[in-house]
This record gives sequence, structure tokens and C-alpha cells, in this order.
Amino acid sequence: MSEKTEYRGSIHQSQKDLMLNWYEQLDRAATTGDPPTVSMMISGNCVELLEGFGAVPLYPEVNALQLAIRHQSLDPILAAEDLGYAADNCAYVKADIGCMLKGITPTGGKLPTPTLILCNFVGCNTYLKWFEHTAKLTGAPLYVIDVPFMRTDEPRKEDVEYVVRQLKETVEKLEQLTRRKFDYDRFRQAVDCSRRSEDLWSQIKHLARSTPSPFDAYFDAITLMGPLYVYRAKPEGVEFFETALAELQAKRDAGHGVYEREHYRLVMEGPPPYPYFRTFRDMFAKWQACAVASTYSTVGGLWEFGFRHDPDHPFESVALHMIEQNVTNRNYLQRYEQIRRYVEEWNADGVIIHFVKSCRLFSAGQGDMRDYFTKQLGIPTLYIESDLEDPRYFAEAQTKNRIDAFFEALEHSKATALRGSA
Amino acid sequence: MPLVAGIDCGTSFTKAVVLLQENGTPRVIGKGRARSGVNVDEAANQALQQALNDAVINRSSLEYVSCTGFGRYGVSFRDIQVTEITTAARGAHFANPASTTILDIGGQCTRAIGITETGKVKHFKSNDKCAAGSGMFIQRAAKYLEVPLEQVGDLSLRASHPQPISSVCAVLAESEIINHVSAGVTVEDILRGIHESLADRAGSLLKRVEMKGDLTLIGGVAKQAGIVKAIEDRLKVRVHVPKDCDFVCALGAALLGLKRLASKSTVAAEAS
Amino acid sequence: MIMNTVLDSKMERTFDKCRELLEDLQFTAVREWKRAQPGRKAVAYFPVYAPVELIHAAGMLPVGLSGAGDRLDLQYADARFGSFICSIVKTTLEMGMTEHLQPFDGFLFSSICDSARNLCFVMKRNFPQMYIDFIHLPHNPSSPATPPFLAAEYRRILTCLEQLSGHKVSDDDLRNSISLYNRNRALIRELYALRATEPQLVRAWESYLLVRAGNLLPVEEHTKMLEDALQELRTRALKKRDSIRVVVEGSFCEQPPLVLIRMVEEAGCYIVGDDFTLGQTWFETDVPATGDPILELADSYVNRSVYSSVRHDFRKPRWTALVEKVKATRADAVLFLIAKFCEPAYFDYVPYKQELERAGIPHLQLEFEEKLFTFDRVRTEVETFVESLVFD
Amino acid sequence: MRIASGVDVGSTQTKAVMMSDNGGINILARALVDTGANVQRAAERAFDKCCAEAGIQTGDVGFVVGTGYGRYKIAFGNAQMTEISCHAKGAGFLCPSTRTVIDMGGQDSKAISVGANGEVLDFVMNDKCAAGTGRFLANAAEVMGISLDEIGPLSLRGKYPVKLATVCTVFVESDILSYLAQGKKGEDILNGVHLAIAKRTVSLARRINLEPEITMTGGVARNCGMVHALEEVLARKLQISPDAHFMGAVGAALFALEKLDQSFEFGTWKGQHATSGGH
Ligand SMILES: Nc1ncnc2c1ncn2[C@@H]1O[C@H](COP(=O)(O)OP(=O)(O)O)[C@@H](O)[C@H]1O
Ligand SMILES: Nc1ncnc2c1ncn2[C@@H]1O[C@H](COP(=O)(O)OP(=O)(O)O)[C@@H](O)[C@H]1O
Ligand code: SF4
Ligand code: SF4
Ligand code: SF4
Repeated sequence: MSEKTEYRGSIHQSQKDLMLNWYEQLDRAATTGDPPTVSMMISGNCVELLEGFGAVPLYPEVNALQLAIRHQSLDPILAAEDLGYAADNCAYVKADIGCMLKGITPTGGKLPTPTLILCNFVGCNTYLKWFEHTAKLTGAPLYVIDVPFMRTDEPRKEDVEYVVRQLKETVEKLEQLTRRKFDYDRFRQAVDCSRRSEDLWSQIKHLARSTPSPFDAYFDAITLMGPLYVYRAKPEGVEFFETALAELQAKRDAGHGVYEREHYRLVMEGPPPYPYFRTFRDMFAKWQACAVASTYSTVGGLWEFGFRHDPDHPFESVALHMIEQNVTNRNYLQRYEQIRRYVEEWNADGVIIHFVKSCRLFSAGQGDMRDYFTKQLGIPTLYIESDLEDPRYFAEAQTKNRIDAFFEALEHSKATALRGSA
Repeated sequence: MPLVAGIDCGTSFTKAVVLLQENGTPRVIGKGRARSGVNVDEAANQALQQALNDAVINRSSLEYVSCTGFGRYGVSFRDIQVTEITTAARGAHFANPASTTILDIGGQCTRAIGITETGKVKHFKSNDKCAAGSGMFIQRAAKYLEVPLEQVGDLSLRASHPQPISSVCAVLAESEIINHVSAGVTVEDILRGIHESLADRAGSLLKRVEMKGDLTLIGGVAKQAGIVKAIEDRLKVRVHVPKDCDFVCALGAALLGLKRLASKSTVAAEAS
Repeated sequence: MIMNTVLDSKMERTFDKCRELLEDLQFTAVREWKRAQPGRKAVAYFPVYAPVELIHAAGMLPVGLSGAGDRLDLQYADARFGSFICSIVKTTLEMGMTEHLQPFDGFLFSSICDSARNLCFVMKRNFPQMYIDFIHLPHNPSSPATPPFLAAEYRRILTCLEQLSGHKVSDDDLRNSISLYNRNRALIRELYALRATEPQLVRAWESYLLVRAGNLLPVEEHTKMLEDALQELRTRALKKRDSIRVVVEGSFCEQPPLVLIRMVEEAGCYIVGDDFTLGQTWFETDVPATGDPILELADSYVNRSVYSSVRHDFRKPRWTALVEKVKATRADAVLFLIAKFCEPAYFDYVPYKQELERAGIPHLQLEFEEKLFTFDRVRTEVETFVESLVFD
Repeated sequence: MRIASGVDVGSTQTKAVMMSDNGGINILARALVDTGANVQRAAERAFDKCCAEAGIQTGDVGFVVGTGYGRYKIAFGNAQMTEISCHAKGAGFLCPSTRTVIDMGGQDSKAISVGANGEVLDFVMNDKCAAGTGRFLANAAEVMGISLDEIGPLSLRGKYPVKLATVCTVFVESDILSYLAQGKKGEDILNGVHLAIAKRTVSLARRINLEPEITMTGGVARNCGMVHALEEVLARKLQISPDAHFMGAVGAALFALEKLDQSFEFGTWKGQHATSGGH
């Protein structure tokens, strides 16, 4: 494929540097026990709190994701299945546990046993199992922050109080475990950094509203997501997103898009198939189809609709962020609404729903979502199935067939519309 | 000197053995085999009669008949029925006491069984209802390639460049075979490719039963030397094929029959 | 298999009635209850840990729905929920799409798993005329903030239920409901205890029918049924069979077909403990019917509910609880009867298995779907398992 | 007169259709050959046969669209399209009111939900397991010792369909043999076979929105027993075009005609498709 599908600017280098630096810190923690590390889920993460201890987050998902992208996920998955996990268990968990069993890390560096396993349960019941099992395997202490699900339109007062209370218990727990005093000022500063990073990130996402979009809000956004989870509460993060915004803004102003001609604008729902990331991207590149928005890029936070952390109410805003501002803890109908807004405000031609077998949180019921978009709203929608981690569930020929058939139809109806208006 | 029979009512063949216990050592003195067909009872009768003829004894001197295999409930003259997994374990253990992992490849079903040192079933896993990975697949491929079933094993052994079969479905695999033929791949290489894909499927079953040490391979397909080699190569394990590999379940059934008989007579002795 | 031929005909009638209730996808009993008491409403709940007391206290009929078994062909739900999702989620939606849920005015779901949760909101979109709500059952039992949080959650639900029924609920109403359900659950515990001590007196599928009927009957009626049944069962003259004793684990949500339960027993097992809809007891001991009833209910869920794969308590792991249950029921083995695609049960199989192996307890894992109708394979597997334990 | 062709290289049979647009669109000729092992040869044979049938030279054909699983092996094709788009397109043209297409071919079956302009809205297919495909029926015919054309009519005469324990194409043979041995009538066995496949196909098709006006395409549409069984399971009449077997090729030819039409030059047509031929 000769099509240039990826924008490579200086942000890609600084992103790499930042992430490498993170891995080095983890490596150091593994050998020297310092800095303290807290393993946590990306969705609803509270890195700001960790800043109050100078602690570093450890995201098992990032490892699982790296493995899959490097085509190394099958071995650990099989190792976990040998232990008794079912073919139908979430492969993210299996890959992570398999790594633990076999002592593999995707970067080759060492991973520390976390000071605390903090199960920030947001929406995904599998997290609970995952962390429970990891705690059983490693013997590391476990604390669960139970985050009430978004079952009402607005978070309830009791929900926020409940989470704040648990955050404070986490602080106590970490004070015991790290034998460090919680630095409240540093926590507040971190919250303020997050606010600024988020503001920049939100502006970046809004750039995709231009035609053509200067970046792909699914495939490219994933590159930017690492710093968002690890560094948003640090000055380095703010700086990173400033550069990113400037660079992409310049591209937008010059009228440069992802493709020479942007033919289709899409909204993507569901995580990507990491083991076939490139192949999958090319299937869309072939049609010069650019993702202008995606739900997956909001698993760690949903800032494009206005939410920001608030240094004046640090605990409350962290709690609110966990409860309300990530796609995993929002109910299905809220997700429908989010996608609908993307289609309208980001001016998209269609929706791609990627059903991943591992993840019931994302996928259970996506058929209804398709029904809603095609029937209720009349938006062209494609539904494809594979997996985000397990390479065995990617049927390349079939997926390609579906994608081609979808664009063939889209092209056809665009052409018909054009002919009709001519 | 107790005399018992074991009958294995398989999906393709019904196999019977007659077992005689002398000085505490059981010994097979007769074997019989019949096509399973529709009428389980009839096939069982036939196979048993053959075994009795082979052993040159009368039906009336049999003290106990135990049945196994998918048609075990269909044999009207049985004293007991036991599943083919249990009997495979018992029979294989008797044939090769050192091995604790058994692979049974029959006409419609492949099974992996992990057993204890005493021959009790510990874990088992089977795949059925899909022909990919079963003896029937080989039977059909042999027919296509116009090779007699008996020669499949030796031909496959002689392969130099095995051609892998990528399809997971036996039917779609047949199209692949046709493509191989038209691309000029030799029959030997194709057959070995089939055996290798069977071996790989068996490998994933074996993992589930925590394979340890040598493997005992039983069932009709074990008669094919090529599959033995394929399993040894692909799964890196030593394979032991008992003599009369397709009678192993029947043997296991007969052995369990002996046991029941013994416990019955002790009960009778205590009662009197 | 030797079946007792002289079955008490009265018992037989009760079992028949229970089976009819459970197989009736028209929910005739619910419809009749509503017809007999005009203006009163029925609220359905997804299998386990629903605060039935709240529904009852609000003057409505709580009905536990456990899928549609093999009695409904999927026409719509497959397209909505696709592959890799358990059957109960699909059959529940299918019942809605085919107007089987008409007798219900509301439907409560809770945070047991991701599939069930998403189902709640898909139902909400498709059936806007129904009151559908989601209860966040907490997953952090160790925080002192947890019971008050759940109490607040229950109060939120109660307010909605009051609106639905048009009946203001007093603390006494609640205490009364709690007492009624306490009595009911105590009887079920008694039934389970009887099975553990005298398994020949009551077969697992019989006990299952009696308990499942409680999902569909008014609690008062069901309590009466249990009282009568317990009396009858004790007087049965049945001989002990030569069976192994097993605990069944993994069927807490989607339910195995009745025939499968019978088949397991006929293959040579006494099921002396099981988690079929968690035995409908949900709590290890009575909920105190004193003090602030809502807080007591909340506290009972947090601190006294029976373990299962969809409830997380890091103070006492489920695997320890399973081993204890095996010891308490003097079971020889554990049979994992897991609904296909039930992720919580799949996950727990691993630590369960590890702990059982450590304790030297044999186990067998089986998968089922509620629409299963051929049992040859399962039968062979259970028989083999039994044989491996009885033949030496 | 503009002439274009569609060639559908299926796993079992290769179909070619020649169409002309002369104010109105007409089918000039059809050709059918067995695909066999050499896919490229099969495509050429079908195309040549079709030209001969239409009485034209290959040079007269303005545009050729290839489809079917072997589409990228067609050396002379100008563009390729998925068989899904083609079946939908063909059905939309020949049976304009259709909203659902059930295509049963030799080794796979699919169901397509079609929009008002013959565009694909959604589709499902089974292509990993041959259970319940044309191949299954061909096997059944072989075991019964009758020809493919006969199984349909024979199955229609069955009154007491047998129940099959398996829909695995391989094991069905032994099932059939054992029913024959039990003295069951051939028509009842075949009736059972058709019903079993119909149920399986419908349960697949239910994954999309099965809307009324269902058209059946693919080679199996020529089997009246299968059509009847599907109608029974769906409790609905099916539309069967006489060209059902050629539907994919018809759709491809229609696309080819559109590509010939200069006023239709749009978007990515040329650049994309012409270069993607090398895949
Ligand atoms: N003489 C033989 N040589 C090679 N393979 C054989 C022979 N006999 C049987 N087989 C293979 O064994 C399979 C039948 O195995 P068997 O264990 O008898 O099955 P079952 O117990 O299910 O009837 C056949 O499908 C065939 O592939
Ligand atoms: N005359 C016929 N009568 C009945 N069935 C037929 C007839 N011709 C073809 N078929 C069926 O159609 C199938 C081939 O369908 P087709 O759509 O050409 O498949 P593909 O596109 O995969 O090659 C055959 O397997 C056979 O079952
Ligand atoms: S189920 Fe989904 S959200 Fe949960 S751990 Fe797996 S991939 Fe992540
Ligand atoms: S059966 Fe399991 S996966 Fe399905 S709804 Fe119940 S708990 Fe969830
Ligand atoms: S995959 Fe092939 S062999 Fe397996 S059941 Fe399906 S048709 Fe039979």
C-alpha cells in the first residue's frame, strides 16, 4: 500500500521519549523499590492522587496492548488458558496474567510488583476479577475503589461522597504502604496540570471537525493516549499537548488531511484489533476514510464535551471524573448519544462498530446500537467482529470483505445522491 | 478362572474381547470386530461371537459382559455399561502402565485423557460433532486420493515436504487437498499434512489434560504410522501405540468387568 | 436407574405445578395475580440479589426472571447481542421483543456483570413504557461508607417503586416484608440442609423446582408451599443409592435445563449443594427486622450475602467459601456447571480449581446453555467422572 | 451499444454474464462452468463461453467486473467487487422490492440486508464451517446415489422428515446411511436434510434484520426442496429469479455497466480499484 496513512511529526518522537521514560521508571522501581508504583486501570484512573505520593502508575492494559501490537500476545494468552481460563475470557486479562506467569514484558524491561493494586472499578466487572487474580498471584495488597455506575443522567450526590470517601481511604492505605505523607499541595498542582492538559487535548479533538481532518481520531489518537494517562498530571504532559496542538493546528490551517483526498469521515466505536492494527488501518486507508471521532479514545476521559479537573475541588473533581467522564462507566444510552453527537458535530458519513469478543463492556449489545443508528437515525453503520488482543479472532479476508462492501455501498449511495442533484 | 467379555460399541466399528484371568493375571484370548451399522445389539452380538470363536469357547461360559462406547446402552445382554473414557484409561494403563496421558482418535471423536498411576481418569477433553480432526476425515481424504486406508500411514511416513492444511473444516480442507493435487503436490506430502493438522488439533486437547511423560495413542487411527510420527514431531513427545490399539476400550471394559465380578463374589462370600 | 415408583401423588402435583410455573412464558400466574387485585403491579428482576423486599413493601409482586430455556426461538435478540454473549441475556430480550414481558410494569437489573448491565439499557431503549432501573450493588465491602451508600441507592429505587405503585412505604411495611422473606429463606435453607443430610429424600431437581417457584409466586404462597413440602419430604421412604456427593457451582445466573440436573443425578451423583439462582436465599442469615430497615438490608448485602462469582468480597475470597461449602456438605467432589459465555463464572473457575486441587477435592467442568436439548456428551462426561471416583 | 460483463468465480462454479445498455439494460448471455482447481482458467472459460453465446468478440466488452472468492485471480478483469455487493446489486435490479438476500452457494451461505437502491446495509456469512451449504446437499445426493437435480423434487415428496443428529457435512453421510439401513424412505431423509439446513441458514440470517421480500440467490436456489424448506421455516414466500444462480455475476455486470458510463465517474472508482487489483 503506497498510501501514506500516518502523520509523523515531532510529537511522535516526544511521545516515544515520554513513554520510554515511564518504562525506565517502572524498571527502576522493579530493581530498587523506588518510586512506589500503583497498578490501576486506564478507565477512571486517578493519576492525580498518585502525584501526591510521587508514585508512578502501572497500567496492565498498556502492557497487554503493547504485546498485541508487537504480535506477541498469543503465547501469554495460551499460557493463561493452560491455567484454566476459558477461550471466551477477556484476552487482555489472559495476556497480562500469561506474562506474569512467564515473566515477559513487552519492552524487555522489568515490571515491579506494585506497591498497591488499586482496582478503580469503573464499569468493567472484568477489572475486578483481573485485579483479584493478580493480587492472588503476586501477593500484593489490593484496594477496590467502587465507582457507582452512571445509571442516572447525572451523578448523584451520594455517589460523589462515596467515591471521595474511598479516595481518602486510598490515601491512608498508600501512606501506610509507602511510609510517605500525602502531599496535598502536590496533589492540587497535579489536578491543575490535568486541567490544562485536558483543555489542550479537547482542542486537539475538536480540530478533527475540520474537513479534511488533520489527524485520525482513532488510529492516530491512540498514539497520543499514552501520555494522556501517564503524564497529564505533570508539567511534561502539559508541554507535550501544547506541542501537539500547535503542530496539528498548523496542519489544519494548511488544509492538510490524513489522506490526499479525504473521501469518508467516520466515527469509530469499540477498541481496535491491536494484533492487526496496521492491516486494519490499511483497510480504511484504501478507501481514504478518516476517523474523525472515536469512543475508544474516551476510555480514559471524556473531555471534548467540557469536563475539566478542578484544583479548587481536587477530591470531588477526581471523583466526578471517575464516575462520569469516561466511556466505560457511562451507560449504553449515553454512549449512543455520544456517538450521535460525533456524527452530527464532527460531520461524519457513517459509523463503524467494531465488536471485540473479549470485551463485553464495549460489545454486549452493539447489535442494538447498530439498530439504533441504521433504523432510528438512518446513519450508515458497519458492524465487524474480531478481538483487541487475541489474534485468533481476526478473519482478515472476511473483515476486508465487509469493509469493502460497506464502502462500495456508501460510494454507491453518494454517487446516486450526486447524480440526483446534478 | 473367571471369563469375561468387553464390548466397545464405537461409531464406526464394534469391537469385542474375551478375557481370561489365570493366577490373578488377565489375558486376552479372543478378539472380534464388526461394522457398527444401525443395530447396536446385532453388531455387538456379531463381534462377541467372533471373539468367542477366536478363543474357542462357548457363550455360556462367559460370566460377565461389560459394554462401552457410544452405543453402550443399546446392548441388551450387558451386565454393566461404562463410558469409553473410563475404559480407554483402564485398557491403556494395562497395556502401558508407565504412561499417564492417552490420546484416542476414533472415527468421529478425538479425546485426550490424563490418568493416575493406577489407571483412574483424572482429566479428559474431547472434541466431537466436527469431523475436522477425526478418523472419518482421513477416511474421506484417502478415498479422494484413491489410496487404500491401510496404506495411508506408510505413505505419510514417506513424505519429504509435508503440505500443511490451513482450513479448520474437514470439508473446506478437501478443496485445499484438491488444490494441492492440481499443484502437483505428492500424495505422501498431502497425507502427512493431514496427519500434522490432526496432530496440532490433538495438541490443544492434550494441553487441557496437562500432558506429562510419554503418550499412549489408541483408537483406529493409531494404526497409521504417519500420525504417530506427526505427533512425535509436532508435539515433541514419545508416542507408544499398544498392540491392537483399536481394542483398547474393549479391553478396558473387560478389565472393569473382572473387577466387578471379584467384588460381587466377595460380597457373596461374606453373605454366605 | 432405579426410580422410586411410589411417589407421593401430592408431592407429584406440587412438582408439576412448579414445573408449569417455570415453563410458562406467558406468566399466567402473574397475569392472574394482577387480575385478582386490580391496580396492583408486578416488577421483574434479573436473577440474583434483587431487593425483593422493596418491591413487596411497595405492594407489588416481585418476579425473578431466569431466561426462557429452550422454549423460545431467538428471532431478534441474536442480532442485538451477537455471538459470545450468554443465552439468558438474549432470551430475556427476546421475551421483551415478543411481548412476553407484558405483565410486567418494571424491571430491575444490578451490577452483576457487563452483559446484564448493557442489557438493562438496551431494554430501556426498546421498552420505554416500562420502568427499568439499574441498581449499583457495591464491590467494596471493606469501606465503612459502603452500607450507607447502598442504603441511599435502595432509597432511590424505593422512591421510584413508590411512584410506580402509588403506595407510600413505611418502615413497618418494610419490616413486615423483611420478616416474610426471612421466613421464606429460612425454609429454603432447611430444604438445602435436608438434602445435605438425607440426599435420598429429595432430589436436586425437585428441590430446584420448589425453589424456582419462589421466583414466580407471592412470597406468602411460596412459604406455605415450602412448609408443606418439607413436611411431606421428611416422611418419604426412599432408599439411599450408591451415588457420589457433589456440590454444583457456576449456575447462579443462567439456569441449566431441568433435564440436565436430572441427568447429572441419574449418572450417579447426589447434588448436596448447588448455587442455582443462589438457592434464592441470597443471605447467609436473617436480615434483622429491627432498626432502619433499609440500612439493615444494605448492610446484609454488604456483610451477610452468600458468595457468588458476581459478588466481590476481598475480605473472604469465594474460593475459600467454596472449599468450606464442600466440607460442610461432606461432598466428594465439585461439578462446575457453567453457562456458556458466562464470563464471571469462567474467570472464577481458575482460582476455584486451584484451591480445590490444593484441598485434594476432585472436580469436573461442564458447560451448558439453557436451550441445550441433547445430553449424550454431558452424560458421558459425568458418568466418566463418577466412574473415576467409584471404581478403584 | 455499451457492453459489459460480470464474472463470478465461486468456490464450486464460475458464472459469467454479458449485459448491454441500450437505453434499457439487457442480459445478452450467461455461462456456467465448474471452477475446479484452476481458478484462472475457469474464469477465462466462462468469459469466452459467454462471449461466444452472445455472438461478440472479447474486444467488444467495455468493462469486466470480477467477483466471488476467486475474483483477484481474474487476469482480464478491469475491477473487482465483493460478492456481497454484487448479490445485493443483482437482486436489487432483478427483484427491486427485495430487502433481504439469502445467498446459498457451494461452500458458504450469507444473508444480506439490502437498501432501496440495491446497496448493502448489513450482512452475515458463515465461511468457516461447511455445515449447511451447497456442498452438504451435494454430499447427500452422492450418498443417496442420485443427481443434484433430483434431490429437491424428491425431498418435496417427503412427509415424515427424519431428524438429523448433526449438520456436519462429513458426518451427515453416516446419518443418512443409518437411516437408509433402518428402511427410511429416501424422500423423508432428504426432507429432513433440507429442513436441517434451512433451520441453520435461517438462524444465521436472523442475525441481520430479516425483512419481508426475501430473495434467494446462489446455486442452491435451483433446488426447489431447499426453497420450500426455507419458506417453511421462515413461514414466508421467497422470490426466486430464474437468474438466481447468476445473481452475483449479474450484479458485477451492472457495476461494470455503471463504470462504463462516463457521467458516473465518481470518487475513488478508478484510482482505487484499478490499483487494488494486485492484492
Ligand atoms: N486398518 C486401518 N488402517 C488405517 N486406519 C484405520 C484402519 N481401520 C480404521 N482406521 C481408522 O480408524 C478410524 C476408526 O477408529 P475407531 O477407533 O474404530 O472408531 P470408533 O471407535 O469411533 O468406531 C477410521 O475412521 C479410520 O480413519
Ligand atoms: N441444478 C441444480 N440443482 C440443485 N442444486 C444445484 C444445481 N446446480 C447447482 N446447485 C447447487 O449450488 C451449489 C453451487 O452454488 P454456487 O452459488 O455456484 O456456489 P459458489 O459461488 O460458491 O461456487 C452446488 O454446491 C449445488 O448444491
Ligand atoms: S472486558 Fe473490556 S474493559 Fe474490561 S478488561 Fe477486558 S478489554 Fe478491558
Ligand atoms: S449468565 Fe453470567 S454472563 Fe450471563 S448475565 Fe448472568 S452473570 Fe452475566
Ligand atoms: S467445520 Fe466442517 S468438519 Fe467441522 S462441523 Fe463444520 S462442516 Fe463439519
